Amino acid sequence: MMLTVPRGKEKIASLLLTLAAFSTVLILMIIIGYVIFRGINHISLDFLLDRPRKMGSEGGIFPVIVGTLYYAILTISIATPIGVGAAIYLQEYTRGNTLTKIIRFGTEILAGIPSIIFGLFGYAFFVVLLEEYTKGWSLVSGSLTATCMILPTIIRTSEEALKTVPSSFREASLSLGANRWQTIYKVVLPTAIPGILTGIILGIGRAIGETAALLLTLGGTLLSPESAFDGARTLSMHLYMVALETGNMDVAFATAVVLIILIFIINFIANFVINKIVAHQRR
Amino acid sequence: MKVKLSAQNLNLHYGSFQALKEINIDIKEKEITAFIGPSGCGKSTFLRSLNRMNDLIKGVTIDGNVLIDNQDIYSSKIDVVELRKKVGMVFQSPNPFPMSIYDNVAYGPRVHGNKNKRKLNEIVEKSLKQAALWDEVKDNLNKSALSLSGGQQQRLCIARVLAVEPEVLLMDEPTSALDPISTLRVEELVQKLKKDYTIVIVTHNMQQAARVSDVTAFFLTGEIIEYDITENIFTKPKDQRTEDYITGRFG
Amino acid sequence: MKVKLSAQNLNLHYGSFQALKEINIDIKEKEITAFIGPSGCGKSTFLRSLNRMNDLIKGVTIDGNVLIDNQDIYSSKIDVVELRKKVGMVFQSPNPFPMSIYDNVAYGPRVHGNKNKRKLNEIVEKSLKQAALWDEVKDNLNKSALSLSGGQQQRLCIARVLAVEPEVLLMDEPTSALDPISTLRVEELVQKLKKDYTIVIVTHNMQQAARVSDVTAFFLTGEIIEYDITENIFTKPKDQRTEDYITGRFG
Amino acid sequence: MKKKSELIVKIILFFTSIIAVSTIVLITFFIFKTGLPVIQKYGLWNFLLGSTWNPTKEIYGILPMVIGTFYVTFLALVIGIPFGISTAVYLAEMSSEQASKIIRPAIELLAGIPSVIYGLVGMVVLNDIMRNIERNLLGNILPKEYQWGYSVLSGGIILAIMILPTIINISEDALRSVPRKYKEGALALGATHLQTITKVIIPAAKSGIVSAVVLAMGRALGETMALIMVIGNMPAIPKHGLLSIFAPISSLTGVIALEMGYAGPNHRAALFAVGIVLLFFIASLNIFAMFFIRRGGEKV
Amino acid sequence: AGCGEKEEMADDKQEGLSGRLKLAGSTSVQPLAEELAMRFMELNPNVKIEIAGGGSGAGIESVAGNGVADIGMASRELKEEEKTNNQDIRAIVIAKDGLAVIVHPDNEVSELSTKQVKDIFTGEITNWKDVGGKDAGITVINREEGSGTRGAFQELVLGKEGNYTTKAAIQNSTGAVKEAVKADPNSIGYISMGSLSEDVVGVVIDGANPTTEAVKDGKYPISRPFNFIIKVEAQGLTKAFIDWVLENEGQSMVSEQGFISL
Ligand SMILES: Nc1ncnc2c1ncn2[C@@H]1O[C@H](COP(=O)(O)OP(=O)(O)OP(=O)(O)O)[C@@H](O)[C@H]1O
Ligand SMILES: Nc1ncnc2c1ncn2[C@@H]1O[C@H](COP(=O)(O)OP(=O)(O)OP(=O)(O)O)[C@@H](O)[C@H]1O
Ligand SMILES: [Mg+2]
Ligand SMILES: [Mg+2]
Ligand SMILES: O=P([O-])([O-])[O-]
Repeated sequence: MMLTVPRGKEKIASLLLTLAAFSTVLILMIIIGYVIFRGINHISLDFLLDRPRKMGSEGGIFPVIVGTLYYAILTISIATPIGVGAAIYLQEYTRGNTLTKIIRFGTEILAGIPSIIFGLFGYAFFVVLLEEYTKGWSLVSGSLTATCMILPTIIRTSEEALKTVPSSFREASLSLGANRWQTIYKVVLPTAIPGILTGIILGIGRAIGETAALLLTLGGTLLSPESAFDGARTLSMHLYMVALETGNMDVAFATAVVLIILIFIINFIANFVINKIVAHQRR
Repeated sequence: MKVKLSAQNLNLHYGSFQALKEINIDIKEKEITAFIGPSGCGKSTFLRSLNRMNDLIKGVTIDGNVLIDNQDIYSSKIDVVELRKKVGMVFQSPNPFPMSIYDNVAYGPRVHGNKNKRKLNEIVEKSLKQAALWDEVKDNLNKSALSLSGGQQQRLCIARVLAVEPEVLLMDEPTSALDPISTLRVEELVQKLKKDYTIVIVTHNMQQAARVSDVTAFFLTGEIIEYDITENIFTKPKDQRTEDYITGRFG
Repeated sequence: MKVKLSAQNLNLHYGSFQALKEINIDIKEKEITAFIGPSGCGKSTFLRSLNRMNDLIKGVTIDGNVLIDNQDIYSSKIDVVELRKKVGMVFQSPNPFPMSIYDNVAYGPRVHGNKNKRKLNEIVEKSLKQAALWDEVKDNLNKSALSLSGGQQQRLCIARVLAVEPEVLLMDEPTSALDPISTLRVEELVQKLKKDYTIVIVTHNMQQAARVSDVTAFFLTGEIIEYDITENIFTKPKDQRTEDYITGRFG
Repeated sequence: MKKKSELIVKIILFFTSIIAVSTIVLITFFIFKTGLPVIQKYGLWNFLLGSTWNPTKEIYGILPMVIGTFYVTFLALVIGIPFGISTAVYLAEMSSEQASKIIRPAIELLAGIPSVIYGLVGMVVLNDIMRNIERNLLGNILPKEYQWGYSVLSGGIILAIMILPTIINISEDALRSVPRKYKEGALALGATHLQTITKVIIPAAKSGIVSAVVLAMGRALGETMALIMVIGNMPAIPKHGLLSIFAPISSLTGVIALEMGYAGPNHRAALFAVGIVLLFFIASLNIFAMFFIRRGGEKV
Repeated sequence: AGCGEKEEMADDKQEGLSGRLKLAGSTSVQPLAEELAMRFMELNPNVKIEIAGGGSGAGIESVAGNGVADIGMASRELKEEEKTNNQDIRAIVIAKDGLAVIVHPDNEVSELSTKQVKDIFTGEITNWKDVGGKDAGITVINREEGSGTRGAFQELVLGKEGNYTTKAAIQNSTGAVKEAVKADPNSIGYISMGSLSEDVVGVVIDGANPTTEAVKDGKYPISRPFNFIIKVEAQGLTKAFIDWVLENEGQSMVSEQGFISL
């Protein structure tokens, strides 16, 4: 949408802005393209289904995929109820009193804390102090740590989603004699669900991409986890360890490809579901 | 006729701003009462204080009484949920829920514990008929309510309220978002409903007030300036300000 | 008097919705022309097509001609920036920039390359005086414009336009966001400006049109129904619809 | 009965909502509990301003890491801000629908790429390029230890890419939320598009843009994995003036992530103390941001 | 692959063992421990062994302090502070890992003495010509502070008092050291022998090639212990597992994995 005929300085400026904007696309293509170019050849069914050998420099990554999925599902099933619950409380039950201000402030601060600090905390609290319950380095410890990390993301996006539900829906429901929870459960949440799902997906993405905090809490075993109290290793961790401990870049890049594909798949499914829901509501 | 609703010395503040000043009014059963007045004069605010919808807004303080069937609705003994069941409300712009037509109408009965499928079907049909929408939607009850036209949506909202079987119907500019034809249909509907319900309607449109209501209250900056049978208000207003307003000299 | 602006068979679509239909009108120099009509009839749309402000909106298509001093403003030879310099605009709600009073008024001259401090001071003073705001703000030129009252803000916006020395002044409901006293001041101002500018003013308020304008155009659903000197429109309208509208029978 | 279940729901929701805050308290508590004794024993200034980090000999001076962290963050901002804001302006003001359809998902994906992947690509591709530049182009003027690819500059570039989405998204929001009437006002006065952007829209969006930068800075300060993989982790203070952008450095986050595992008890406590310092920087930044941004907002 | 021969060993003497073991610690020991554990679990289906990383320090701490693990893995000796603070733990060597000193394949120097290596890494020797090479500055590549490998190299080569040269480039992993040496013809670094590959050259030290045999024979001087850390009084499954590791089958798996058996 060009508003005015660009002339002289205008032309140069708009050219520069355009270049800047498209360079983000270029950077993305270089990064993803390079990773795929380096990694794709190493991927085979064997690689996906075999167990790693020699610190992962040989063999496959099956237990790592299992570990990643286990970890992602566990994390999200802990973080979702808490995050969405908190968002509901903040949006629907409070009227911006001091307490909400404190909670919001806390959430803000939490969002800014670097993941390595979460790692230190997760190690000291979940791994060491609560060892009796979490069994030390384990999926539980890692997922709880990750939950703390992604909570702000889920709370914030869910809050935004709840905010966009027109207050006329709430008023209509209440004026029909529904109580507050009925109103939330039957009208507000279903309307907000696409936004909330987006938040959850962002959360999963962040959880899967995390490495630093997990190095200190998840254990990093190369065996497949059999319960939530076993240790595990995620693709991100594996990629880091293989690249740095063994120097086998083929495996590292192949793992990176799998990681990227996994993130794509999750996003794709999520968008599909969200679109379905939205379409259903508008039909 | 019996007095259904009555406000006594009602004052309402939003924070420090006084939106209603010493409102006194008796609203009679099975009559249509219209509230008119320039924008911001407190019509909606007053309407919303009749079913405690203002409870939702931060910083609202109220003194004085609102009685329904001689019971103070602001007393702590009142169950707000029951009150709102009894005093239904239709809003300025149609606000059907983003679900099917059927579910919209069944919403009220369901939250009040009615789970019987047959019974619900009956209620939905009856309410949609009352709201003069049945014929237009009966083959598409599972369609999303959002796919209806504005006028249909507003009638759906009316059906939705009727399904709860309220005694009083509060309508806040129910036609202001509608085209003239839809407006007409809603006005007809209101007239029809009058025999079963006590109706209070807020409108910006003086012609509308004149057409549909039995009594009219004229609001100005939070006060009721004049309250009389509609004909009197429009033909021989007692207060100069009322006259100025209805002749379009300000507002 | 000379024709300053003229529209010929102007049609405008928002996407597939036709907002203006075959508009033909000649606006004369140094007269005040008022556009009236019910909400959504296309008054703003037409006004904005006179300085190509509709270019900002996606999906707008236009055919027909708009001439200013007999030049087609939609021709590709026209420099939109120059056009807008010549055709100033004042908006419905006051929109001063979030900067000082001085900078607001100096904004236009500055973007047009005037950097001379002395000269700018003169322009600012003159414009504020023309807009009847100088006395109220002369000691506080560095105060944020947002700290002014609504009426002052609107006059500031007028001063801001005057500083660019346009030939035509388009005003889209310039007083609708103002209180009665501010409204009066702006109306006086418009009358005063008439001797130097060609003014087009959109208003919802028929009294206002009657008070300030020389000629009035009545719009309805995208068409100009009637266009005549103001007195005629308000005392002996030729079209039934005009009469209905000005007597408040609809809208 | 209905009332009662309502109350229970409310109580449950209330508890979920205070978990985030409690986490902050717990984090602070645990990090301070382990780390504070080290700072007390060693002395705050010795700890903060000591230029030697040698845990084997129980020498804990974190100045090199503090400098490294801020250096690389600074570089990232210098590279990222112009790019980010330009992109935001383009998207908010000039982009056609089709262009947005390409650029926006790209930004989203950039934000979604895990930091280890940035690290990996940085380590393999970027550092290779840097090494070539350092050896072949600048071989004569660069000191030997600045010639092996791992450098502040690599870290700065990688970080800049990683913070781009933050800068772009928040600035774009800010630019878009500038009321349309300002833009119309300016255009109606005959300002060109560029003048409207630079003189009205950007100033009006200032506080949003500042908050974008501050948030991006927070993200950069806290980044761990990508940095470990590209900056060389050398706990030394860079010298040689401008040439020091080729210096290998180490970061506060990196030292924790790398050394936690191997550390004996005293060393580990020292790493928690590094955590305290990091937490302090981040918290000050956030609080500054909240304060500044709110003030900025009021002024407009 | 690798599990074809499990049938024949199935009813070994360990039969009847059951329970859970948790190992944690050094990431260098971890892969070996995982292979050992996998095998042990095949032999004893009722035993479950979980292995977590965390690093040598964390491994020791996890046994000594908080009891997170039954067996800690460490690629270094216990530090004095760790010994004095925790009288109730002991270290058991289960394997050795030789450290190879590596240079670029183009480097003329292929043999060094321990003393020369020490002087290079402390910064006393800075030019290849002083150790028989061409006239070029030496790029020393060191591991990061706190690395188990670096700690071992310090003890084995530099001694307690020796200080690494501050001019050294730091790499934070075996892989990265290899990459760095590959990239610079004048560089020198050290890595675990198990990670040697063709693209770098392991220098002959004191006349001995960096091979497992040489380490075993005691000819090659630079090797570090892989330790299991346990409570002094550890019994039952912990003991059974360690005993098995120290016996024939365990030790042959150690060799299989490229480490040096006892
Ligand atoms: N939530 C609120 N907080 C503060 N003031 C409010 C709030 N809602 C309304 N007001 C103020 O109370 C006054 C009465 O508002 P109300 O909505 O009742 O007017 P109204 O007569 O319904 O106007 P309209 O015809 O425009 O709907 C107005 O001045 C309005 O600004
Ligand atoms: N950006 C737009 N996109 C699509 N339709 C539009 C747009 N702007 C206006 N319209 C439609 O064009 C018609 C004319 O709008 P316009 O704003 O010109 O009316 P108006 O006479 O100024 O009304 P009002 O008195 O309410 O300001 C309306 O039906 C409106 O809905
Ligand atoms: Mg209202
Ligand atoms: Mg308009
Ligand atoms: O994992 P490390 O063996 O280097 O302690």
